[in-house]
Amino acid sequence: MMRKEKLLEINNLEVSFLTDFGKVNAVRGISFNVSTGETLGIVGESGCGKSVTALSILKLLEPSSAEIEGKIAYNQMNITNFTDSEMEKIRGAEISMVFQDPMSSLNPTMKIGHQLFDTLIKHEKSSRKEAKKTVLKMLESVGINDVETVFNKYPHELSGGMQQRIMIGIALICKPKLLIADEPTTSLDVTIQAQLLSLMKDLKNKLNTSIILITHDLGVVANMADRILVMYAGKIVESGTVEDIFYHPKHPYTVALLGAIPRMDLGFNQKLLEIKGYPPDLIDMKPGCAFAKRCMYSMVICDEAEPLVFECGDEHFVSCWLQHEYSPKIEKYNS
Amino acid sequence: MVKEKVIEVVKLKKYFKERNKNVLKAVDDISFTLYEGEVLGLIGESGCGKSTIARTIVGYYKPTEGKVLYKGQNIHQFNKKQLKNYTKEAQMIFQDPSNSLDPRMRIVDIVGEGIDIHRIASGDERLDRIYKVLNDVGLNRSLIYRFPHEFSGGQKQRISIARALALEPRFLICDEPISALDVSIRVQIVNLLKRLQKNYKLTYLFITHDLSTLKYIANRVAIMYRGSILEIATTEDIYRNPLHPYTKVLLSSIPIPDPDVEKNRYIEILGNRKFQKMSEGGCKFRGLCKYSKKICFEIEPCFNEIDSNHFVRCHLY
Amino acid sequence: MNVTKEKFRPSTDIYESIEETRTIEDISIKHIKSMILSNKIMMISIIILITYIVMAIVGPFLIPYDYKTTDLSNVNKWPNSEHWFGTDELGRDLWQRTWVGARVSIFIGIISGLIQTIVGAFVGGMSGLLGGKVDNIIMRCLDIISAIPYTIITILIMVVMGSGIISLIIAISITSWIDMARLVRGQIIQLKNLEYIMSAKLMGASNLWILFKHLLPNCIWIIIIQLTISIPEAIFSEAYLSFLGIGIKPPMASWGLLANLGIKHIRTHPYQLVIPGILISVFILAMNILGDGFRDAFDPTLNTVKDRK
Amino acid sequence: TTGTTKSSTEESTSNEQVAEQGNKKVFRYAEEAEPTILDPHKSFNPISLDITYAVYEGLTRVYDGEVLPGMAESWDVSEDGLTYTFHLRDAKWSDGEPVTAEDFTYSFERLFNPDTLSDYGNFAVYFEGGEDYWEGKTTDFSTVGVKALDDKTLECKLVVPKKYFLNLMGFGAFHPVRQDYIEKYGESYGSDPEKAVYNGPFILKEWKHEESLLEVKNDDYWDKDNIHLDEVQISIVNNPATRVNMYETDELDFTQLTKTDIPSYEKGSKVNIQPNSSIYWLQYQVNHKDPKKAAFLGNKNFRKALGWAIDRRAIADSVLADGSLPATRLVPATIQGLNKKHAEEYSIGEEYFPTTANIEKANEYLDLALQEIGKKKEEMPTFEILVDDSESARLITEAIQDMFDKNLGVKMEIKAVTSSQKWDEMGNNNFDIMYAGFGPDFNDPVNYLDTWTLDGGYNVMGWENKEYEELVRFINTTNDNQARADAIDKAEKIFLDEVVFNPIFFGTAVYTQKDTVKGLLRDSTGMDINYIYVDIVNE
Amino acid sequence: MKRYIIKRLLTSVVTIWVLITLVFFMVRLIPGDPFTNGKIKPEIVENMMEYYGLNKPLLEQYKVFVLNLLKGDLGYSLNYIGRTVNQIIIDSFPVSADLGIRALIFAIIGGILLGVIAAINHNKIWDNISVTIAIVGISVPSFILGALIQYIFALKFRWFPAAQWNSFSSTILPSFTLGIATLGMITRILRSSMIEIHNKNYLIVAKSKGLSKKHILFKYELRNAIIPVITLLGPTTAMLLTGSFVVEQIFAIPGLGRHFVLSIQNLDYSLTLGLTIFYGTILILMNLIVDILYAIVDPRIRLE
Ligand SMILES: Nc1ncnc2c1ncn2[C@@H]1O[C@H](COP(=O)(O)OP(=O)(O)OP(=O)(O)O)[C@@H](O)[C@H]1O
Ligand SMILES: Nc1ncnc2c1ncn2[C@@H]1O[C@H](COP(=O)(O)OP(=O)(O)OP(=O)(O)O)[C@@H](O)[C@H]1O
Ligand SMILES: [Mg+2]
Ligand SMILES: [Mg+2]
Repeated sequence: MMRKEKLLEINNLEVSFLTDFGKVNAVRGISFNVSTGETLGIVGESGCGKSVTALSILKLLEPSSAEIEGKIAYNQMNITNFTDSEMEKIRGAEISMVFQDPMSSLNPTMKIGHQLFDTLIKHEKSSRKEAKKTVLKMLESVGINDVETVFNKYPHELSGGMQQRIMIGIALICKPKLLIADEPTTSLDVTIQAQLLSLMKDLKNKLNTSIILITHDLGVVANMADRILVMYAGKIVESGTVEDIFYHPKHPYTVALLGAIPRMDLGFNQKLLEIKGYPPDLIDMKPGCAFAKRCMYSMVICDEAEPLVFECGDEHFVSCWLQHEYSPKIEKYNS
Repeated sequence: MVKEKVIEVVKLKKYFKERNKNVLKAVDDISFTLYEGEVLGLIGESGCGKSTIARTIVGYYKPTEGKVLYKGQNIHQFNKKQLKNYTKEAQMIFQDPSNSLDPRMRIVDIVGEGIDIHRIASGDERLDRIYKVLNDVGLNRSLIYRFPHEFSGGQKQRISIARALALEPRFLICDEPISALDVSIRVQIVNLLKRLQKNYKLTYLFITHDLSTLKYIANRVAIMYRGSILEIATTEDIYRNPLHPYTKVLLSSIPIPDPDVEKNRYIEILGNRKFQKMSEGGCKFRGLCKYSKKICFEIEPCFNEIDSNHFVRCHLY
Repeated sequence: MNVTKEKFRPSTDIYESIEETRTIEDISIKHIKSMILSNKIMMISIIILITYIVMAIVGPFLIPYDYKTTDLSNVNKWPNSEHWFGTDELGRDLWQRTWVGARVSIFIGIISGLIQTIVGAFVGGMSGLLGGKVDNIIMRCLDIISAIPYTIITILIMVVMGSGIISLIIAISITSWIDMARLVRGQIIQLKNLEYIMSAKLMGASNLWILFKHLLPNCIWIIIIQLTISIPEAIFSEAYLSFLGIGIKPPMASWGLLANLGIKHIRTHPYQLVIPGILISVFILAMNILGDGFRDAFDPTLNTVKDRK
Repeated sequence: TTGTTKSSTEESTSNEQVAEQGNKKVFRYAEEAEPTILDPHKSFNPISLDITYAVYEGLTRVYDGEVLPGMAESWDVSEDGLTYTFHLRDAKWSDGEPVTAEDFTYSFERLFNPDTLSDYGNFAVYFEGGEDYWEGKTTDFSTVGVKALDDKTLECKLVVPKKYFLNLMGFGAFHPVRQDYIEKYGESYGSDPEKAVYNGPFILKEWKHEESLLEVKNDDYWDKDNIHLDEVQISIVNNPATRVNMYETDELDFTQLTKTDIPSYEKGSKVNIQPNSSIYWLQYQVNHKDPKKAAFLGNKNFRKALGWAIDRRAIADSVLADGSLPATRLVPATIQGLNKKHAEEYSIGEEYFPTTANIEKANEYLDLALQEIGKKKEEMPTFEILVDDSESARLITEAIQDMFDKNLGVKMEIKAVTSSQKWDEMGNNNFDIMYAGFGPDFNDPVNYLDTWTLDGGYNVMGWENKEYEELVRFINTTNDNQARADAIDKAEKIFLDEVVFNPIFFGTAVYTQKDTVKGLLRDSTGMDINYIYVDIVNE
Repeated sequence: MKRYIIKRLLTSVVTIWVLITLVFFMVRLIPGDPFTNGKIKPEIVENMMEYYGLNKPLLEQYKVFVLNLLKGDLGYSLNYIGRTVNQIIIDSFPVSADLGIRALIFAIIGGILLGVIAAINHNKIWDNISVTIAIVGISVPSFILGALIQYIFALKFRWFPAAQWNSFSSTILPSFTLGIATLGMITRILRSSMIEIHNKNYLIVAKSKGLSKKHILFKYELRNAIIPVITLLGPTTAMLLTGSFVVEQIFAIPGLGRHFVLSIQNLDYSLTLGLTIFYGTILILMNLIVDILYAIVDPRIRLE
């Protein structure tokens, strides 16, 4: 297999928010990379820092409250210290993002069409007429009926799912090299979801676009992703190819997560397992594994030391003391 | 045993006027009934009018036609006292968590708002109640003095669930309450809702796109398409024996969390989605239906009871 | 940290529910306090305002003159070691008049501010919230009040009540709240369609609840801004009122009056305008900065913890 | 805008304008308000008068206190001083029609007709049969002693001799109007330049309301050789400081000055100070309804005490600081007497009121008063001084208030109201002490005395002194000028002695003008700014 | 929309009617009469009162006034003899409106620029500078500011004529004086309003699209933040268009503003009423426009 070019490299990214309660360590030193044409799925606990990671790639966090450390390189460029005007050229055209919360992400006083328009005019410098054509086509391909009417509507006149599709349209309209999709299909019914996923796949196949797909829908990940990062409490606990994660999960959290999936194909009586306990409060994190308190296999060391990263396969890394040679071998989870 | 009707939606219509004088029939002549202790799942295409129904039921929108009865009384004609009671007993979880949280309120006050409004508890008792619901939805109690913008999408969604539960409602409308949650918390919430249903006979109208989760919680499922209900039946019937072509398409498109299955699966993308202005009358699904016949273009099918309690609106049956 | 084998025994400490150990305190007040304390310009403004109040109280006792004693052999004297701010055209000490005037003007400012926040915000809020007919009626009433020439109103107050502090307060309050009401209404019309207002309504919140818990807190910024920009108006309209006999009685002074008298002297005795002018402007500047600071302090999305460190 | 008035430093740039303007002589000044109307019978405010004086001419013209022939070339006065026969000259209206005696009879008729609502209609009582006509008892004007003997001869018959009758004939109210114009424009006669016809040295050409007026020389005027100006541009500028600024920036040739401007002009010694015959005073409620206050205010010595506690010099020099003079009497020095100014012929020093406060004497009077009243000083109520809302009135009363307090320990409060309200309170006789002022209509002391008779304009308190009334009646009816002058003096002294009022100061007009402006007159009565004979001379 | 406007216009008529009724009786309650001035004889005053029908019973006067008003006749001014109120308004309004519009344009452009500058530099030096300028605009009343700039720019520097209204250069100082307070208010309000929405999600999204700061500011933030400015501009426009007494005084401008003050001082009842109707109508229209603009600017707002 040809060595793929690394489009995005994140090195030891740390993001913390300064609040009155203390420092919220939302992202605590994560490193990963995305190659050209690759789809990277990120899954994890709600509130574990996925969106924050995505936002910090585009440098969209408010510098007055967020402290960002670490190195972000895009296309071999270190963009960590880029100014806003330098970022303008990258945002939208090179890297674009689908935001998690479509309802508050659309400008309430601007017609839908114009919100898609903007990006085109800015980056493609196309004429208004051409741009409108492109916009209409884009609206159509994200599954909007009656595009002409919707073009002239305002966000509050659309349903949640329609707004979400508009967000996807906005992100795709300039055919970015890297698409960060933060839960892009949560409010879409399965048929439209399927249509949009295939749209993204098309993009990926035709233009070799890389995708970072953040989602809770493991079915979608299974469908789309080449590689998966599993995050927990601001850290990457496990990463590997889809197969690695789905068929050979190593981290107890990953295992628990997979066990909690309701599956259509398993009949009505599948018992859904929740993970007992609660995620940690991210303020002033103590050393040690953040999952330890909820982990069936937790050991003394888990509370004391940050787990090391163990390589379990070609691209399969896991950050858990259970992989340590001293660790008692547990007969692994039945899967 | 006669089950008590909690909500009765009768021939409900909600039209929106568009700028170009067209009328958008967001909800077009829908009737259904919710019995006490029942969970009715409402699924359907995005934009088909689910949220609109929900909002009309709680009184956010005035219906264009038809009525919504709560325990036999039209909710749009409530007097003050009835309204107060209704607002206490019926709660709604909004689809959009971030816009439905007051950005200037701390979480305690957001979650405790209902308690404060109805003067249910105060002081420590109030706090305890707030802690309890937050606990239930898996939120750390140390977060209570934070503002909404300091939360992640899933956390906000859980806050709105907690807010609705804090009032101990009798009837709950959930508009995609779990879409932004990771599977483990999703399970936790589903289990919680189920527990409440069992223990307190709570009634839910559960709107979601997550068919696999719906399977675990709903007693009955209604399938909506462009403002109308196409099929309504018990969960088992729907999942085991879907009748309407649209239901079938829906069920077949659910992604399976298994890369091998998923990657080799042929996903049926619905026909040509290109929008055609449809003339009035006829089946709403006819444009995308692979079984559509001539009659589908002319006469709107009526609601037929195919099985006991299994209704479908299709000319095939 | 050494990794030893024995540490790999199972931990007992699992499945801990979130009985949080850290104490959770309600930090709303603390937050605002620290926002204020950390804002340097705002602290300076507070100090300035306190100085004004202190000076208004003790200033007149610092030199042995009187705000009303004329000295016609000593008119229009430039500031000197005896008369720190000089004397006016009747030979009265301007230092005294400035600080005695400060009492009047600050009082006026406070009164007009109170009326605006209480009446203006409430009426505007209700009008915007209730909408429809009520709104139309209330707003048309405001139109009527603001279209009646102010002079007529004040003269009638003067005629009915005579001069004095009460008629002064009435004259100020009768119209000062209208702009506030309009601004708050405009804001609320925009806010009331938002989903969180709806969700409160669905929870059974009464109109008053929604107004005080949701809408007004979300308009607090405009209330603050309008307050700070309307205070100079109030201060100077007092001067106008005192010319009609409603305001303070001569020979009492006020800032507005001093500025009014001072403007004639810009060619020959500019200090008579410049001193009160600068004092008023600094006062208002400080008020505005304070207002901005408070606005920031009340804004949860504005995180300045970083700046504070 | 004018070539001839350009200062020499700007000579070079102004050349073109000179050519353009054809060496027009233009005089530019500013009035402080819009004239209410330019109908001689209805314009009673000084601003309207300024303008009507220039565009109309009565039988006579008064210039600098002197009576000159106007429309009447000459006149005869009968022995008893009751019949005046005016011989009109061949003058023309601005539309070319001749000015006839009929025009005057028509004008007098209109003036005296109560329906015209002229403020000066009551001048009718001077004429034979005029009173009845004015009061509406008859509508037949032929009963009134004004007759056109022929086209060019006008006869006026008076009831009693009036020394100042010829002055009066130059006064604005007696300017002629023309019947056809009045009938055509009715109510709006004189509200626009073309809605009137003129016979004065200038013609009103343009009137931009609230902005400016433009007068041009009347080429048909009989005395046009003595009129040098081609144009008079009058701007309406309300604000004194703005007028000065416009003068400074060469937009005006003349400007009034306020006290704050004076110091900066004094160095160039360009300040002209002209007493304007006005007087300002405090008047006392001698018949107060409230017995507590009446005890004090009704007491002559108390009023005297107040009068002696006022430092008039300080007020004139420090508060007003515009050349105003301390007033210790009623009739100002500018008013014409028998042969010289009245004040020269009958001088009054500090017998009645001092120029600088005499604290000792004031307190003596106060003690005396307290004795008479039988009350202690502490029992004295606080009095209210009623003033209008003008700034100078306020300053002066503030100064006086402090003087009363410092010099006598008498407490006063100042009640400032709008001027219409002040007139109302005055009309209702509802004040303790009032600050007021007055300017005369014509140049005779009786103007001042008239105001204080029982039905005089300012004597609302109902102050009554039989002898004073008698004297004024005599003054108004006698033909013996010497006896009249003596009576005036006597009446004034009675009035001063009664201390119904405390005179404070005599007003002045302060102004400056460009060096090129020659022959500008500031009349102490009548036309305030008399520019009729002005010439613009460029050295 | 059309129905809404018609409904509002109908209520406006009622509003104006209430307004004039109130003012009609209020001005007559003011002590004094239009004619007494110390010199004029009481009998003449009486005659005048009779001539103008001012000594009739109030209700009768009111009836006459309303009947005339229905014919569009506001009557004669009591002070400016021979001029009708309509004529006075027609003469003076164009100048006031001209000045007002200049001042408005200056205030709106300047205010928006300064407000935007302040908002994007929140709590930085440019913010402080803009705020200071705005506050000077607000806190220095026009009677001082006008006199000062006249003294400085007309007298000292000779850049502009001192007063009067006849050339472009003569319009600059008065427009500035009249507009600066509004400019200050717009700046202050816009600044806060923009800071208020600064952290809204849709702005972050706009940023993520790579739009330039300027574009976001003017196309996204401004529109969402402009509502309070519109609110403010409604009554302010009515006020500026109908002139300012102080500015007209200082710069000797023949506008309508002076009449508002002088007519009451002179107790010129008919002129006062005429002006009140005129101003009231403009005010009500402006506020109607404001309400319509609300719905245009923010489509979520429904006209009720
Ligand atoms: N402005 C902020 N101030 C303080 N804490 C914040 C802020 N924004 C986010 N956080 C915290 O950072 C953590 C990570 O948030 P993030 O939005 O990345 O979660 P997420 O992984 O996207 O979760 P979800 O799946 O629920 O969207 C959360 O615990 C949240 O509480
Ligand atoms: N306020 C409104 N004004 C105009 N049209 C509206 C309004 N609200 C909703 N609509 C329209 O009504 C239709 C139904 O919307 P609704 O929000 O009920 O859909 P939904 O079923 O909830 O979809 P989703 O699953 O995407 O949230 C949509 O076509 C939408 O455009
Ligand atoms: Mg997220
Ligand atoms: Mg929805």
